[in-house]
Amino acid sequence: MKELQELAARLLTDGSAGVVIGYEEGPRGVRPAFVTRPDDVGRLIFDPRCVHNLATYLSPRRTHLKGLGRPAVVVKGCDARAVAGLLRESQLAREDVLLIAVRCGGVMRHPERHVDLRAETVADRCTSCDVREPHLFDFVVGEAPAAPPVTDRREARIRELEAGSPADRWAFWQEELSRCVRCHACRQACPMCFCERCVADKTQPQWVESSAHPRGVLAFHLTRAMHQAGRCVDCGECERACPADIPLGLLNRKLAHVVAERFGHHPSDDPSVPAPIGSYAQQDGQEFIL
Amino acid sequence: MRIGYYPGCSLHATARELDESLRAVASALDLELQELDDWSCCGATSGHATNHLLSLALPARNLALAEAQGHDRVLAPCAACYNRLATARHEIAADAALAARVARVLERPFANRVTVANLVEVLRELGPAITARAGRSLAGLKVACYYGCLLVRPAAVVGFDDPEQPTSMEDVVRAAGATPVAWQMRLECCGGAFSLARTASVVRLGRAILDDARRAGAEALVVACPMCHSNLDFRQSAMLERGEKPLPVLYLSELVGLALGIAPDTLGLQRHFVDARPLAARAAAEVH
Amino acid sequence: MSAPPSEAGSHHPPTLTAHLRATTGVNVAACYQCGKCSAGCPMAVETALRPHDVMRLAASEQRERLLAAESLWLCLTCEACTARCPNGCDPARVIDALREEAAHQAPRAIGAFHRSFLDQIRAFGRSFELGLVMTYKLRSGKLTQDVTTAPGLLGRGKLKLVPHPIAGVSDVRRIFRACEKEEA
Amino acid sequence: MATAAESLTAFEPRITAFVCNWCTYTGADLAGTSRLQMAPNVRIVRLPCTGRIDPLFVIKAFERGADGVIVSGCHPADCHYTAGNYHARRRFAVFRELLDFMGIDTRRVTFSWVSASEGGKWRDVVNETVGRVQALGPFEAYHELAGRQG
Amino acid sequence: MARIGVFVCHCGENIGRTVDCARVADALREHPGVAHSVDYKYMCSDPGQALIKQAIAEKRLDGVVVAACSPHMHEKTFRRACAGADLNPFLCEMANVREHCSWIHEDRARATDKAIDLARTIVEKVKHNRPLQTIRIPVTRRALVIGGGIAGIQAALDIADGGAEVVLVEKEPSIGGHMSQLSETFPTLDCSQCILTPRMVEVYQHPRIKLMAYSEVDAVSGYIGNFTVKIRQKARAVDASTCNGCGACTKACIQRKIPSEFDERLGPRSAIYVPFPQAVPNTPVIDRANCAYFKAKAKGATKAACGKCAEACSRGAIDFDQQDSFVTEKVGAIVVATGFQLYRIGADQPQGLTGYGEYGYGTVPDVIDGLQFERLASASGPTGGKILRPSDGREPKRIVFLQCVGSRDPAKGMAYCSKICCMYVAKHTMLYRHKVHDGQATVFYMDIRAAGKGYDEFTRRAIEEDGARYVRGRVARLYRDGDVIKVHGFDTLSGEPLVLDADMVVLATAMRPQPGIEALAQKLSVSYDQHGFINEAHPKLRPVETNTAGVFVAGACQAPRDIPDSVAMASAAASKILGLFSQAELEREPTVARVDTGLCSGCFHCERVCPYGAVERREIRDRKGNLLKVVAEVNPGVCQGCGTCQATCPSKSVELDGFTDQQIWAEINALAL
Repeated sequence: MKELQELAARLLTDGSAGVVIGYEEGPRGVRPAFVTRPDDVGRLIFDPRCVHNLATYLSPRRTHLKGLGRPAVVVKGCDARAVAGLLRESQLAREDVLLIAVRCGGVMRHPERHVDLRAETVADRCTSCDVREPHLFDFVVGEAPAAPPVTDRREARIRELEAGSPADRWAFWQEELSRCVRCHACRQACPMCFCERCVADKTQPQWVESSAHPRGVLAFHLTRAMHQAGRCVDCGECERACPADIPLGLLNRKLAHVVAERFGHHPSDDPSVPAPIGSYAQQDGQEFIL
Repeated sequence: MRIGYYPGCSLHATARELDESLRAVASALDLELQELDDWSCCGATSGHATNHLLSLALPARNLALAEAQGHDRVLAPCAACYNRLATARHEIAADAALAARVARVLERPFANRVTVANLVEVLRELGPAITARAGRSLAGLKVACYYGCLLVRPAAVVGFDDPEQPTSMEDVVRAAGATPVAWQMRLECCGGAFSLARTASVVRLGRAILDDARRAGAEALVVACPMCHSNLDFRQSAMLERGEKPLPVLYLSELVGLALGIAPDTLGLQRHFVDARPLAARAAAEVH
Repeated sequence: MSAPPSEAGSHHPPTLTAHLRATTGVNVAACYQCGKCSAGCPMAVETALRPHDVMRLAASEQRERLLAAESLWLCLTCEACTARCPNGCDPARVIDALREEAAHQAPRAIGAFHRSFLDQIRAFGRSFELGLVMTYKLRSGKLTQDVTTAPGLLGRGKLKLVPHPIAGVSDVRRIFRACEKEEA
Repeated sequence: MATAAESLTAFEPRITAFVCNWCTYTGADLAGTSRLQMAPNVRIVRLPCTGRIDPLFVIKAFERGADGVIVSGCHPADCHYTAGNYHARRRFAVFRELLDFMGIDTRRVTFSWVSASEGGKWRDVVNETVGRVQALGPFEAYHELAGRQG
Repeated sequence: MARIGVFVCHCGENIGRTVDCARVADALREHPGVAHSVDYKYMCSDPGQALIKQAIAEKRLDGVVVAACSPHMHEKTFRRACAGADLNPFLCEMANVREHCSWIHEDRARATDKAIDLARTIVEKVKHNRPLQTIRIPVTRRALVIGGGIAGIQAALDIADGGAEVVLVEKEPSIGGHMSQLSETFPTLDCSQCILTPRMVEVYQHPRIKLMAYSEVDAVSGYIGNFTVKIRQKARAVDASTCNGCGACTKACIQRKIPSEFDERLGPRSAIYVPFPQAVPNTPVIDRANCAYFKAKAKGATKAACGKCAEACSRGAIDFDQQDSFVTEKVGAIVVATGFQLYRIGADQPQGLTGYGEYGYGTVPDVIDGLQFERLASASGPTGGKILRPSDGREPKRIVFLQCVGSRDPAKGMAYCSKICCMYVAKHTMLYRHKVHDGQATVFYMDIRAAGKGYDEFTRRAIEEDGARYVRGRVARLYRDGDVIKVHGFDTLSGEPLVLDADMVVLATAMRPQPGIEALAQKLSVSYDQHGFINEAHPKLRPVETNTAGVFVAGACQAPRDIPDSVAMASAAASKILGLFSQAELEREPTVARVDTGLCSGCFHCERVCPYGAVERREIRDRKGNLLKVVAEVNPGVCQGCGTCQATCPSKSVELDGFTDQQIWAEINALAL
């Protein structure tokens, strides 16, 4: 903690950063913090309750941060993957940001409800994350942590769905999606959703109906999942942000498996690794094509 | 290394020495052969000449047994059994409808997961171990490696070696310290299937093979197939002109066994029709 | 591919070409008679019909002539033809299918041999002596031929006289019945 | 075996086909020129290239009442624009698995390569798809969803 | 409200027989936005077109739908008719009710229903069509020819003689290609070099041809009329401007036993060499992999290990420090004429093939291929034109030729027929008989394919006059037996197995495209088939064009071709290019993509998927010059209109004119129940 605070102070003092984006205690748990003065670095914390993906604030569409100067952002493994995604997709120039990598042993699924990190409380995504220390960084802070407790919850759920019939899966998703009110919090929270205007908001033509009619809801979630295929950094923000507790992570994770198996693609914090959709190999599998 | 072992019917009868020599060699090279419990006949030629489904179901039963008994690979030293098992595996993998029919008649779980290996393939993998433990007992022994028809064909099914210019048996022979000769009849069929039924055919085909091997300077033929062996060994007297010297026919495993210094009787050399023991004696003399 | 609905229900006896395609996957029409199969066939000097002849007759629907041909039974199944066919035609498989067909249609000595071999497997789960001496005799009817060699085999421990059924023999018998039912 | 009376009232699926201009569309032209008879249930939407075919088209087609969809274009290495079909192949490989995971029976979606010279193959693709979707019945689940007021 | 005219064509009986055209016209008349709907016997006839023009004028139509045949047949016709009535031609579309309806269905009611659906769909599409303007682009009257074989030479000469400049790029040190290796040519048996070398010299001396030998195309950008080509000139280590081609260097070279590529490895060459005496340009090149100087240098030697060539050169032309250099050329059209290679079994296997162990190429001595035989038969060859066995220099008395090795062999080789082998094998048997009078040539063949002027007569002559024995059948295997090669064949005509003793065997191996052609094709954005042959735009009607405008193809890089075919293609490509260059500006269909820069987020997925590199990056700045964002922009001259960008764009900020989202959406909607 001290290391992080001292580093933040130094960066703000010597002018290399205009704002340090990190975490702080808030009235209802940990929240993102924007520290611009060296005197305030004492607010900065990092622990397993720091779930937010702060890379979201690096999107060029978040113009309110632009005036504060060059940001230095605290990044966990998943956040670093998001930064790599933004670099890969030309949303960010490497020299325009400083990355303070934190060594991370996993965060909690519901930090507001739990106090410690256990198999029962760990976020699903942390189990499939093997990045204890991001490879994309300018500074690294923190102690080398233990690997997060292992849980197979999410994978087991995917396998269970796969084992059922299409009708079972249809019923499952219709049930889950029936709660969707099209608030688009999933989109707002996602570091990789940075379009000037989302296709779901396009009106001429309107591919995706904007109301919470089941027709539009399904079209929206199919489209969102497709757009995330091979791009999702598995930070879990969409699912965390969802007020209706729709298990969006299952969709993202399923498609991550698909691109891994079919195209050998794994989410990475190396910005030079190309995204799988938009590239191709002549020998790509085509067993599904007549 | 551990591998499922499918001896096949002939290794309990006419090809006993293949079974015996292979077990001896395996134990010397720390290869654990686990005989499949309750294995049944692969159906051989009669299966695929009369009922196609049966010709797949009989091998599939054994592959399913292997699966259930926890193997991912099965060694079938008899080239004919090997060919049947590998063909069944290949055809079932290529055709989902066929796979469903086979599953229906088998009435047991079968995922077609087990791969099939033949004698040459496995001994080639053990090549470095053979070289390491072989003495110089076979130095200078010239042998002709005879592949016959079932080991390398059809390439789509077998695929462990080039179907026209294979090298695997020669690799094993070299690993054992003997010298393979270059000759032309390595891949010509010996007519084993007609060993008794059409003696004239077999004599014609066998003679061409023996002649060529002899002309190339071979002192023995090396085979990896009980059919070839019984044909070329058991039938050889009919293939020779008066006064011609017979050519011993060794199983590849016997040759490796000799290189490893295993006693000829343990390898089953006394069971041959063309006496192979003088060769063994020569090898033994080199050792001492 | 399923046929369009209008064609459903019409039934014609399958041609030999169609039958072979269905049972072996081989399109005999793909054979362009280059003769590479016959050039490498070890039995080409002895048989009347060589592999490329078999393909040709099959393509021209000469069912009777093929099924009656002795040549079918002279194939060693060495697969040299199949291995070298430039058009992937698999003559060895076609010959197998024709033998299967011939055995169905006209029981003959050779069919009897295969049946007796299979009967052994049905009875014991395994063949008890590689179908060598005894089965060849059954097949040829020459019961006295090679009498001299049997002691040779016995003396070398190469013949088992008393067969024992394997434990799962009933399973094997069931597979036989199921396959015969399926193929019927 | 359906009787004649039954087949008269048999369900006639609506199939929307998204095809590329250069291969499948031209192959379908050839099927016509060759007078190859096929089921009349398919409506073709012509696109320049499979690369232009968006998963949104498939979603919209189902929303608007299609019981099945065909996506078809040039064989690998045969693309008029060199690589549009490779991009489409990846896109639809993923989309197909997504549909499956969300419970949409992928037997309702046919992907095929049909070259300009494969009129017969186009006929087969059409008949096979129509037959398959016929057997599955109307895509009621989706249509109910689409028709229901939210 | 739209005012669309619908015109339903009977196509005589072709449509009318199964589609009730009047009912279609009636149904469409009721469709919203349709202002006029009629049916007529032949819409494409003059009176039919007049109907359309008249209706446009009288009913003030703002869109036209012709329900008739495939747009591939008559779209141009009807668009021109609309233009004639002052309606923007891109407001006219066709509904395909013939190929996609009347011809493939029998049930009249259902076919009519379908035709109505199809017409409605297109009406809905046309409601969203925009007037588009044909794109005009300028032309650089200069051509690039890639490949200096006979096809490239012919194309270059024809274009240059037509008055345009040509850049001819050849990757080998000399132009001439495979034709320069041949002894005589069929069906006339005239000497290959005698007819080729004058053309080579002509290229060298032509004032409008810039010859760049020992060079390769590195990168290509741009589009028809406006290509920019980057060419790598490989370092010869010899200064071409000072070298006078005296040959002293090659005589001085200490490395003399390098297998000569020109002689197909049957003869030696030195490390500094000219491939053959009549080479153009006649400038030597140092083969760095085999040169003593360069080998020592690569191993880290600091002192020059050799330098004999430099010592021998009186003009100081040897330049060991020469580096590859790059030249950029602007051209308006490109000819791909990279030619073929012969399938060298075992030496270079196409992907997934394992070769022909049964034919012993590379393992059995005196089994050679067709080009090697050419070198043996050539007066300039390693044996001075004597047919001698490579193994012992003995004259072979029995030669067996095998045709279709690797050709017509889907199982192990190439499925296609290599076309030239039947002819050159017949030629070989004749050359052989002319040189070895008591020699016996036997040819194993499958079919004799001798379609061409004088071709069949030629093969008959080989058989009837020159004693070639033709055996119809493929060979199963061959092997060395002592001094002879045993060839196991089968005579399918006599029905007899055959084992021949041969002193030499010649394999007529398949023709394949040059290695690396896929990479070149990708640079040029032209497509190629599974074998690597360049695809022509249409097999019958556009045989020398590719699917990239401005890129043409000639010779054996498109398919197996003989010399007359290659030359004809080259001249055809040249005349196409001269036609192109005769225009001041080019017109192209405006089916191109447009970016809505206001909505573009600059993720550049479009840039990654564009097969043509048509997507460019543009910076958007505010009035003060501050960078606001970087967006994609499509260069309409480069875009070919595939639309992959649009399907890939997550926010749909790029539209393909002619196939916009709005149009497709309208079509899908029109299909609703």
